[in-house]
Amino acid sequence: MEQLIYLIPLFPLISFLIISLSGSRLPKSITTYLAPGSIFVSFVVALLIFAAQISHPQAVTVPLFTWFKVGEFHADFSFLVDALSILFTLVITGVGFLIHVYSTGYMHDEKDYNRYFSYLNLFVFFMLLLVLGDNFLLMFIGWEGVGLCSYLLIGFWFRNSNYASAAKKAFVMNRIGDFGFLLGTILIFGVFGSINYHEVFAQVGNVVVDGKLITWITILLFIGAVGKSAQIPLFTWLPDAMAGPTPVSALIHAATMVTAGIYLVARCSALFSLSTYTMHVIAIIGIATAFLSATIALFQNDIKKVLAYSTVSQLGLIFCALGCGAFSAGVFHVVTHAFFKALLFLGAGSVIHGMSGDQDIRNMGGLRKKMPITFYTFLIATIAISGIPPFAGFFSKDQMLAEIFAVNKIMFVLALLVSLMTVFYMFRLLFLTFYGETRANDIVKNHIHESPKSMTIPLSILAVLSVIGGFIGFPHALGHELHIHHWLDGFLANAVKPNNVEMHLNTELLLMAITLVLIAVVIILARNIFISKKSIPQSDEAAMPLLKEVIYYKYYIDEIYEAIIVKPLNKIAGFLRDYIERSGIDAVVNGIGNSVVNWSQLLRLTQTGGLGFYVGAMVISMIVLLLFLILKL
Amino acid sequence: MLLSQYIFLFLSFVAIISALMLVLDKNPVHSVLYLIITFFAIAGHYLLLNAQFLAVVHIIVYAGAIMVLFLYVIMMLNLNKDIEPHKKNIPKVAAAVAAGLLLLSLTALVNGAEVNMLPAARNSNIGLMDNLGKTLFKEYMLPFEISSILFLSAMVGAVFLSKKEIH
Amino acid sequence: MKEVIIGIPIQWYIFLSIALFCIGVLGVLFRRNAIVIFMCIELMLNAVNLLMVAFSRYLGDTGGQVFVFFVMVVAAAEVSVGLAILMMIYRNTKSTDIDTLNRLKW
Amino acid sequence: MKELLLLSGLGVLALVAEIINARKLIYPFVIFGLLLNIGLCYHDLGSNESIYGMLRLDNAALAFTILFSVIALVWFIMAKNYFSDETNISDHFSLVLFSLVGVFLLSSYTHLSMLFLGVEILSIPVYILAGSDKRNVYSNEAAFKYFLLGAFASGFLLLGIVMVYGGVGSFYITQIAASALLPYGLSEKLVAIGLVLILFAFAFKMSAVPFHFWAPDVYTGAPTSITAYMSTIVKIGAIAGFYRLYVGVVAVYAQYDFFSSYLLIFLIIALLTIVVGNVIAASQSNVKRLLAYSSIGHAGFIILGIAMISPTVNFTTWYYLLAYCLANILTFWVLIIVSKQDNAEDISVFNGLVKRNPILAGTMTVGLLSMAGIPPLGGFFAKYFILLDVIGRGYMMIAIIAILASLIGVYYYFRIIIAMFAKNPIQTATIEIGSFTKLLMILVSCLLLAIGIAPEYVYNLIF
Repeated sequence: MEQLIYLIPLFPLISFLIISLSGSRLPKSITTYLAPGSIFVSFVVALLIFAAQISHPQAVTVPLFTWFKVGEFHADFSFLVDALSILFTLVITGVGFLIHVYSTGYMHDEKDYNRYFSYLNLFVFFMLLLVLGDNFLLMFIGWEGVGLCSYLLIGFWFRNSNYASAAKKAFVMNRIGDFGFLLGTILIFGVFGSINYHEVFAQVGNVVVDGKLITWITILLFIGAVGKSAQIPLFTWLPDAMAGPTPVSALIHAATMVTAGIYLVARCSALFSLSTYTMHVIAIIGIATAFLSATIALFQNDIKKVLAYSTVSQLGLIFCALGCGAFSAGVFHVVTHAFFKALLFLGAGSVIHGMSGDQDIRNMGGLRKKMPITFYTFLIATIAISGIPPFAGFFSKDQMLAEIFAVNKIMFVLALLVSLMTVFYMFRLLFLTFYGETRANDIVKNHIHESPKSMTIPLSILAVLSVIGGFIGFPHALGHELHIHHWLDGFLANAVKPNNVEMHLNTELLLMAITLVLIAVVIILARNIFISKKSIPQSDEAAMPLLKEVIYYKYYIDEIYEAIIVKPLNKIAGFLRDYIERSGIDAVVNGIGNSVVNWSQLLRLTQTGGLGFYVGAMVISMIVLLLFLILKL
Repeated sequence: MLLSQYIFLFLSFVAIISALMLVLDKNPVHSVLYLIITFFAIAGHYLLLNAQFLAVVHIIVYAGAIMVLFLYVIMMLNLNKDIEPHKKNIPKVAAAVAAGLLLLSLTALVNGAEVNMLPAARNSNIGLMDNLGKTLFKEYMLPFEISSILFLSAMVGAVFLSKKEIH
Repeated sequence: MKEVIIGIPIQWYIFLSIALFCIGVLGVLFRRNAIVIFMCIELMLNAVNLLMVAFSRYLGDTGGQVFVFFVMVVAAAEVSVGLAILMMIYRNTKSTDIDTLNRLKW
Repeated sequence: MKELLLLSGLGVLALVAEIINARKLIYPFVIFGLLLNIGLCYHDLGSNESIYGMLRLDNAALAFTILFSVIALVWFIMAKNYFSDETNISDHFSLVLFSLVGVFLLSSYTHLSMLFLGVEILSIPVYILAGSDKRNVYSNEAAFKYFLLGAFASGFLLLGIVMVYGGVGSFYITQIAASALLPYGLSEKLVAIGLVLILFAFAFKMSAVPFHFWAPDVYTGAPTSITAYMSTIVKIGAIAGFYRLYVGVVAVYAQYDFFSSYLLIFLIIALLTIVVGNVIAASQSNVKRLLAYSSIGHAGFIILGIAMISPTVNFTTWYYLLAYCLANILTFWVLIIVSKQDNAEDISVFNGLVKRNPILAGTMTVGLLSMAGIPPLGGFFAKYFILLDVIGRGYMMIAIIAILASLIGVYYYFRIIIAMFAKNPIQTATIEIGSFTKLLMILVSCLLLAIGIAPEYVYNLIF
């Protein structure tokens, strides 16, 4: 069964070729079936292979052809089927299929319909190459390919120059990460003499390799992961990337591409777990990113920006878990996160569709009645991401939190805070969007309608997945009771390094209980503010509420909360956004760019155009270079 | 000192002085004449080195053909006055310093270099037409033929560049 | 004349050639008239020729002297092309001053 | 021998055609001749033929010959309009073909006289071609600068050759190499200074920093087709010539004292070339000039690869040149068409090209992405192989600098791509191109992709 693996990337590729080569001549109706259909076929094949893997979990290498062999260096074009890669493949093809279907509705009036789907198919192809390849080079090609497609899709609506600059930012930041990845790969070849996963990891166990080199390699690879998965300091491209069409944000910037960094770390878990230094770095960067972006998300008013910062935050949480050695828990969260975050984005897309393109939540509200399917699916996703049982997010998040707790208590507290903030801003989003009165102007208001079937059906399917998705990896605590041994751990055991942390059953249950209570408190708090009090985030120009108003409303608890928590947090979030992100990180990135251009302006002055100067410069540099020889002879 | 050494020093003196004058004199026609003197001095060196045939060819090709071409162009473009605008002083000094430094570093590099004289060097006839011809048409057959391509392309190019466009 | 190579050390020829070569370089740097610059390049080539003949004599190898022929060939070809280019420029700009040729820069 | 006769015969044929008034025949004959040349070389692989002891058609030489024939073929197809616009068509053809003979000599010489003649036969026609737009003062200036600096560099090349001759007593590169092992009658000093001077002269021809000054000006001033020729074929010639010398002679002297400083000088030149070329390109707004600087950067990468003398240096150099030249020709092809339409060479002429002609935009993107080193195009592996060698030799810092510099490359190549895809066109008129041109453009783009997807196949084909 595993031998059929090559079919999975083949179908999207064929579809891409057909659509792109025929250009705009291909009728829309054919594209509508061809593009999602190809992904669906791949999904079916992936399901079959997955079934085979469940009955006989094993790592199978499927060689297609020897790619090239130059000197000692050789690379095969072959695929690796194991639990990790097939799990990712399932998510990519499954969620990818749903998003393709959704796109047929969402992009229906788009002029460049075919171009959009050709990019989307190409993206799926490269993403599959990334997770299925059995060596670092193949992964790198997929890695670059998805970056390119992401760039093309972010800039898809290039009429707006902001979109184009967002696309450029995404590409440049990704390239910085790629530079690390490439160096890491080359160093791996230098150290192990191979770039094949099996050959490299086999040597990790047997041969004693210099620990420093391992640290170097893993740090370099992690730089790649930081770029792709939008972690500090390379995370600012992801919120900007929301300029692209919403289904693209769902597929690339929530469910698949941004998880490539996690795939990389999980795939090389054998390597990473050898370097405690790197593991610390990963955990710290992960939790810092999670915390920073969660605070920023608290006060964003653009529906997609909230989700974008939320994605960054969740990815940070996963990295923190990976850094604590919880590889399979991280992978688990990637899967569940793909379901509910894709659902959230698609729901947001549906809302934006209904709101005639407006993305500001201050203008929304009351959409519950007018868009019931969107509302219920969005609600499910919000519950799932908040970690309320028995929805998907609960299991994965709980497992991560538990394993972080076992390693480092401070990180656990921070992670808990992050997930509480997640609950808050998600419910804020939900309440502001769907409850209360509609705040939009009349033209928009009259136009609000439920989205077409092609959009609501994928939403419903994803909602179902968000509900039941968690059961594939039952948590330790409940698992013991129900005699379902942490199945995912076992399933992934031959692909990623299992975590050896054993935790007392009671501790885990206690943690779970505390978390749940806190979540409940936060939800009630959010409800208080946004439904009972009907407070709407101020428009950007409005002044701060006066003390008088505070007394008038008499919500003392709320106001204390506002004074003690909201305002400082608001300030901090504003500070973080304005100074750390815009002035700090962006400034550094832009500064490097500017300094290159400045140097360039300076150096080009050497090209004076005068022949005398050229000859003189040549002679002088000859003399300088000859000095090296004179000193030696 | 041997006679040959005197001759060497005399010829070298003439060559270097006239080469310097070539560089320093402002009138291009004078420069041509100084260059011709340098060529004659070099031809003298060739004779000293027993390369009689080459000495003759050198005079014919350089003094006879190439320098005539130079003179022809100078006359045609009417450049025979010292119309050359003065370079500023700083570039001049820089030029002199750069060339001087190059001279210094090259001499420093070759200083003390040995050239092993082979026994065959006793044969003073290598510069005769007979030997040269044999080498040229046996060993160096291919470059000899290939240089025709060089000439052909230079000829085509020179004609192409100089002829007037016909419209 | 037969024993010239005993009388004159090869070093002398090397130094002489390098001196002539550097005077050529000086001329290229020093002058602004393109024709004179061409002449200085000819001087550089001749310095090399001289050294080639000297080496050839001291090594007892005819190859060096034959090589000089090819240098002459190339020099002749280069000069004809160079002067043709110069004429072309003169037709357009009425000048042979290299310092005026700096339209292309940066 | 056949290849030499064929190439020079084609050049003469082009001249004869002018006399017998058969100008129309030249183009098909040239295309056919180049195809035949590729076939002949492919057939001769492994024959190791020696021509009068002056040339040796070993596999490296034949590989380079195949390379430049392929690129010349693509170039002739690309430059069809350049020729059809000219009144002196046969002059141009013969000059280009003669300079190809020079490249052939440079890729197969075993005697320094052939090296020297090869450099000159390659250069002299190109001096003229650079000035072939006779009325244009920029073209004039380009020709003059190239000629003057080229002749100046020839002087140093000759001085280097004569020093090596004085040090070893022979012009044959096999004997020069043998003297390193049997140092009887060897003057190490003269050989050292000679080899370094030859390095300088080649650095000039390869447009390596700090001998690159001519390149941006000449590339900008020359007619665009000729710029494409100079930045591909002429570069192949210079690099092939230097490759033969470095691998055949200089590397043999590795145990001598001077070699370490030679290598140091060489690496300085290579690194400077990569950095300066890419950095200056970042602030260029004229696309032709931008490509000129980027070609300087690429030359740096290639010579960095040569400096490593890994066992596969032959392939890595060859492959880089192939990927670079194909991509370069593609970009110049598009540039010629676009700049002719709009009569400008600024980056803004590419604004919104995808709307004016998607094929042109796509082709340009493929070319630029390959030059930027984005997989799976050929340009990526070209860089990758060289970086593998560099890191394999333990030069970690050099590799990092090289990669950082090529990141700058990504920046300026993407300026053009963004202009094409993300900006609104200044001129809205669509650009029409013939269907044959379209087909060929797609074909070359696919070739660029194919060599990236299957470098193994290319390797087995030639090496």
